[in-house]
Amino acid sequence: MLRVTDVTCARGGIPVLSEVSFDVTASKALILRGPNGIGKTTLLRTLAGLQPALGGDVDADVDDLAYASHADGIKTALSVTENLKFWADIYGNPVPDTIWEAFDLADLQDRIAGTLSAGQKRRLGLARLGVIGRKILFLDEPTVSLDGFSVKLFAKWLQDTHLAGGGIAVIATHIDLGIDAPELDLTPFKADLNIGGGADEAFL
Amino acid sequence: MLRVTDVTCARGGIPVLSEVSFDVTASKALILRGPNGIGKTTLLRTLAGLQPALGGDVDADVDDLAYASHADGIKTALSVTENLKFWADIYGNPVPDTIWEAFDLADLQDRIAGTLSAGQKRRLGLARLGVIGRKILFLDEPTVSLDGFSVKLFAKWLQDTHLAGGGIAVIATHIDLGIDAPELDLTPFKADLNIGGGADEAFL
Amino acid sequence: MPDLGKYAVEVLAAYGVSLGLLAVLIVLSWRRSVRMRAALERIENNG
Amino acid sequence: MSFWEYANPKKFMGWTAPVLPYVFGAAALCLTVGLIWGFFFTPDDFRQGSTVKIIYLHVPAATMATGTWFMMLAASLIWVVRRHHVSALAARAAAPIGLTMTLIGLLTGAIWGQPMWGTYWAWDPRLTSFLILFLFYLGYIAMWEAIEDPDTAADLTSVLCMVGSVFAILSRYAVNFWNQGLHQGASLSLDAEEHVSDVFWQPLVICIVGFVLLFVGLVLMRTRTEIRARRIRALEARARRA
Amino acid sequence: MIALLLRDLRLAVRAGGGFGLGLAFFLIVIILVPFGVGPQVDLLTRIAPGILWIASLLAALLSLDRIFALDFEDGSLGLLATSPLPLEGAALMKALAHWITTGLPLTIVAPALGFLLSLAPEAYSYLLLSLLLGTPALSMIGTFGAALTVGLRRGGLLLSLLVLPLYVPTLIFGAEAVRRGADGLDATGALILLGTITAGCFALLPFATAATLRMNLR
Amino acid sequence: MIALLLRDLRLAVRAGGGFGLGLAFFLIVIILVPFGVGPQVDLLTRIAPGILWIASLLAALLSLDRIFALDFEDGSLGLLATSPLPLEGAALMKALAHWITTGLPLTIVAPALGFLLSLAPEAYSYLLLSLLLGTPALSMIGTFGAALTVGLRRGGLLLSLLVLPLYVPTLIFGAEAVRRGADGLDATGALILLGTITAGCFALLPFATAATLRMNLR
Ligand code: HEM
Ligand SMILES: Nc1ncnc2c1ncn2[C@@H]1O[C@H](COP(=O)(O)OP(=O)(O)OP(=O)(O)O)[C@@H](O)[C@H]1O
Ligand SMILES: Nc1ncnc2c1ncn2[C@@H]1O[C@H](COP(=O)(O)OP(=O)(O)OP(=O)(O)O)[C@@H](O)[C@H]1O
Ligand SMILES: [Mg+2]
Ligand SMILES: [Mg+2]
Repeated sequence: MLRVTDVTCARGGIPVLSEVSFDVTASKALILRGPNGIGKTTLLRTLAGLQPALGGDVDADVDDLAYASHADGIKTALSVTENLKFWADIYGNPVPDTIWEAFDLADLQDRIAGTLSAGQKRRLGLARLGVIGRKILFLDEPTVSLDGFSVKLFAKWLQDTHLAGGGIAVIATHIDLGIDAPELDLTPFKADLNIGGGADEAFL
Repeated sequence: MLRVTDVTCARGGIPVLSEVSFDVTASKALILRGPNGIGKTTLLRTLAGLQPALGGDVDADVDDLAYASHADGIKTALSVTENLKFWADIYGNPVPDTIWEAFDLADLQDRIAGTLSAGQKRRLGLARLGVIGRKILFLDEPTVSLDGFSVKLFAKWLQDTHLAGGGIAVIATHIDLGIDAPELDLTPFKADLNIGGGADEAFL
Repeated sequence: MPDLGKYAVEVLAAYGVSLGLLAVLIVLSWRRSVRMRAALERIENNG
Repeated sequence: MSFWEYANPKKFMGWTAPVLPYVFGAAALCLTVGLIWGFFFTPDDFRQGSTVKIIYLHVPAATMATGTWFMMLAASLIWVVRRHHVSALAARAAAPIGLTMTLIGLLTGAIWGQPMWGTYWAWDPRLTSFLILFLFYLGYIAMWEAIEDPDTAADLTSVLCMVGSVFAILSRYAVNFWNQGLHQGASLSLDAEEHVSDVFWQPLVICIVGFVLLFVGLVLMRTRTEIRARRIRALEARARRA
Repeated sequence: MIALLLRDLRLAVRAGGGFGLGLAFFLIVIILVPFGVGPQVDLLTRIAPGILWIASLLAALLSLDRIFALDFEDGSLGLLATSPLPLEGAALMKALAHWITTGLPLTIVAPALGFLLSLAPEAYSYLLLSLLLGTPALSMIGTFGAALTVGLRRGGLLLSLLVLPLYVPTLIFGAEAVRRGADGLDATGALILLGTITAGCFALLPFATAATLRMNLR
Repeated sequence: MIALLLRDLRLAVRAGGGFGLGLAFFLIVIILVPFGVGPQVDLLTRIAPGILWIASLLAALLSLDRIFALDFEDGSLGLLATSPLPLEGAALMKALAHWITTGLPLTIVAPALGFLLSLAPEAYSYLLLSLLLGTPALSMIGTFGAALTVGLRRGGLLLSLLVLPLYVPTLIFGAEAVRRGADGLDATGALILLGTITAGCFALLPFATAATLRMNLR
């Protein structure tokens, strides 16, 4: 269960979104929508604990959270298996055998990650999520450069494995993922220019 | 006019696509389709002259070609204007005034590129195409992380400015751009395992 | 064995070091050669 | 049939296989004869005593060390001009041999230096240039190892080899300018004045021939290995795509 | 934590020989010195201890920026920070990996290079011992410096600027130990101080490094 | 071409002070030397010319890897290669930008640092002149080395390994000129040779650099 109450977040010292609130219960996903630059990335990073919120509460166990974006911690000098194995070790989990099927990586297991195509690399980045065993995922445009088939594959994994196992996902995306989840448009939360907070507050 | 005849291209010394042929006449676009890893990026880089072809001919003036992908040569330490100005200077063109409107960058002119959101940065990368004044564009997933509105903006620029001015565009994408152009599926061109060519040919 | 006089250590060390290095080079080259030949045969016979 | 046909990998594998044992045989013969003759059956020098025996290793190794670089330079030029894969691979195969020879030259020289000059190492121009050569070999090998794509690696190492050669010659002059040395002049020159006496000269020549033959044999063997490695790479890549 | 150490070592080896190259740099700096100051043996003997230590320091310095920069750029560092692994442990492992890839091989070859600089024969054991005691401190301090500059675009040179003053005590005691050894004086005091610095660094800096990383990742 | 030069200079200034830091590194190396070799003035005076030149060389070396690496990573280099700008010109501009951000400021402050090392008074003019003549060669050679290693993941250290032997002639003539100046000998020969090296490098290496870049970009 993830409860977000009145979270205000800032980037570059300037408030971007103010007083965002929502709940997501176990086994459910939420899709964040909004035009470029509204603050989706900022919000997700704040919720995942990568940057401090200006205000508001995120009610969830920090050990359940994980954030994923294009910068997905894939080492181009290591093979696909070595990459996944590393993150599995860090989180103290084994690499599930199903992961190769789920992300269509079976043929690429021994390939050096640097030689993958854009979409294949993205699939590897997503597979990391299946390895770390975290319950609450914050996904920032997870399906960028994936083809239609791979998008379906990912949606399937998300619903049949992650959500079905009691997980939660908050996803920012401009594309239709084909999963059945409520959407939240962030446009109304755009921060007022004059609201307080931010690093410069003391000087205003 | 762009005429591609029997082009075979390789990545990592291995042929990926073989004998791709197509023509695109002035003011027309072509959309390349194909699943992840089929070789779209490789083909575009080959056509644009960034890597040598294993065989076949690309019939076009090299001084008309330009390639664009996510790695779009944007310096995060420079401002939006400085970035565009630089590429305009390199190509010996002025920065057209219409560019700010066309890519919705008017409000961001003085922002340091590093502080842009993913979609805003992408718009800046695309704006570069409007500045270099090249006739034949090879675009690799140009609309990644753009919102719906920005995708339309880009499609509009492509049709009303670039193509209308006699330009040509070859676009690899997984998303529907909403422009009216023929599509070419690359799946049938997948290179046969046993075809010759490639750096390793002499050793097979 | 010829009498090397007071420079025995130097002369023998020079011969030892040189022949040792040559031996290392030859053995390494040889080992890699054998390995590659075996690996190639394995691959060619499977494929 | 053109001469370059022999540089086709398959042809190369074909003609080297029967030649190789003879080359190694001849090398072993020369080295055994030369070294045994030199070590057991030559007198001591009146000034240098028994240390003169080091010459049978020092001079051939030093000669081969520079010779190997010239061979690599030639192979690099052939690759750049004609793009024969075998020549690039031969350059790659030769580098570690050159490195070893340089090391032998340096070490035997150092050991010889202690009794002769009273120091293991002096910043003499000849010695110093050798040290620089050693660095060039290291850089060249590291460069080959660091680049994944074999053709790009061949291209870049060729450029390095050519530019490096120019700078190596430049360094040689610079080093002479910087320090006047202790080291012997060219004792192998045909000029009778400088010539080492015949007793040392004959086994020395045999040793040099032995080193040359050993070098040729090793280069051929290592080039064959490199060709096999490339073939494995190609086959594996193809299998992976299947 | 072992997984992180192993990964870093593997990356160091894959990415073009992290091992060989730190070493090669050390070698080359030492070789350049005679070209600069001239070939006189007596002069070289006198400056050898200092130069050997300065070269080790520079060799360590040169590879500092890769300790965190790569992990930062590809997002690994952020992911590590939110992973169950304590960041202190990660910092320690990073320093260890750096030492294994630079400090250790450097210590092993240093005697061979002392040779080129005509180091006094008595000094070799002190050289070895002082490097063994001192280079871990260089790695740990460097890791801290790398954490300070991790967010900055190519903080490489800023990093050097910040770290070099921190290296001064280690350098002084290290070079002093070797110099005393070369002159036949008692070097125990310098060696003990060197050991103390290293122990202190490893006891305290992982925490400072982790805290710095947390600030930089915000 | 001027646009490229200006952009590179602007980036150097923005990205945390390309100017100040090359210089700072030079300063710190010079300052470390007395800590390493001990404070005897006569010794320092003797090694000062060599150390000053070696420090300049290392300062130049340290910033080489950014000449092309950043442009390669963000795709600018590929775009430049396909732009109307000849790649030879780009190589030349890159070398020039590197010299303006490191060699030039370093030359200007070198006399002040010669002071710290008690450089002989007669040597100052030779120091200035030799650095002015020699540092452009260091930048150009370094640019070539950077082009060789640009495709490699963090080729930084390999770069040092490749470039340092190429620096040897420049270093020898440069340091020799200063040393002769300090001893009151005639240094014209060394200075002329230094100038010849620089001229030769600028005449030939841009082509080698451009060819190398083309190979690496394929
Ligand atoms: C580390 C130290 C030394 C190095 C790197 C070294 C290197 C060389 C080199 C490069 C050559 C030239 C071979 C050729 O012409 O191709 C050579 C030849 C020779 N060296 Fe040394 N040397 C060293 C020490 C010594 C010492 C200490 C002696 C004896 C006192 C010595 C005696 C000779 C002789 C007699 C030759 C033959 C001269 C000739 O053929 O040019 N070397 N050495
Ligand atoms: N070194 C290599 N060895 C083997 N295969 C490789 C190597 N490098 C790349 N490939 C393969 O070449 C193929 C072509 O890649 P490319 O990037 O052109 O695909 P793409 O069509 O652009 O895919 P995407 O839609 O994911 O961007 C991929 O399947 C990739 O895995
Ligand atoms: N230093 C800064 N100064 C001013 N505005 C900034 C600064 N840094 C970021 N911003 C702005 O903050 C906003 C939020 O950016 P964020 O990356 O969160 O957007 P996003 O919703 O993820 O967009 P996208 O869909 O394009 O990824 C953007 O409009 C961006 O321009
Ligand atoms: Mg975003
Ligand atoms: Mg692609």
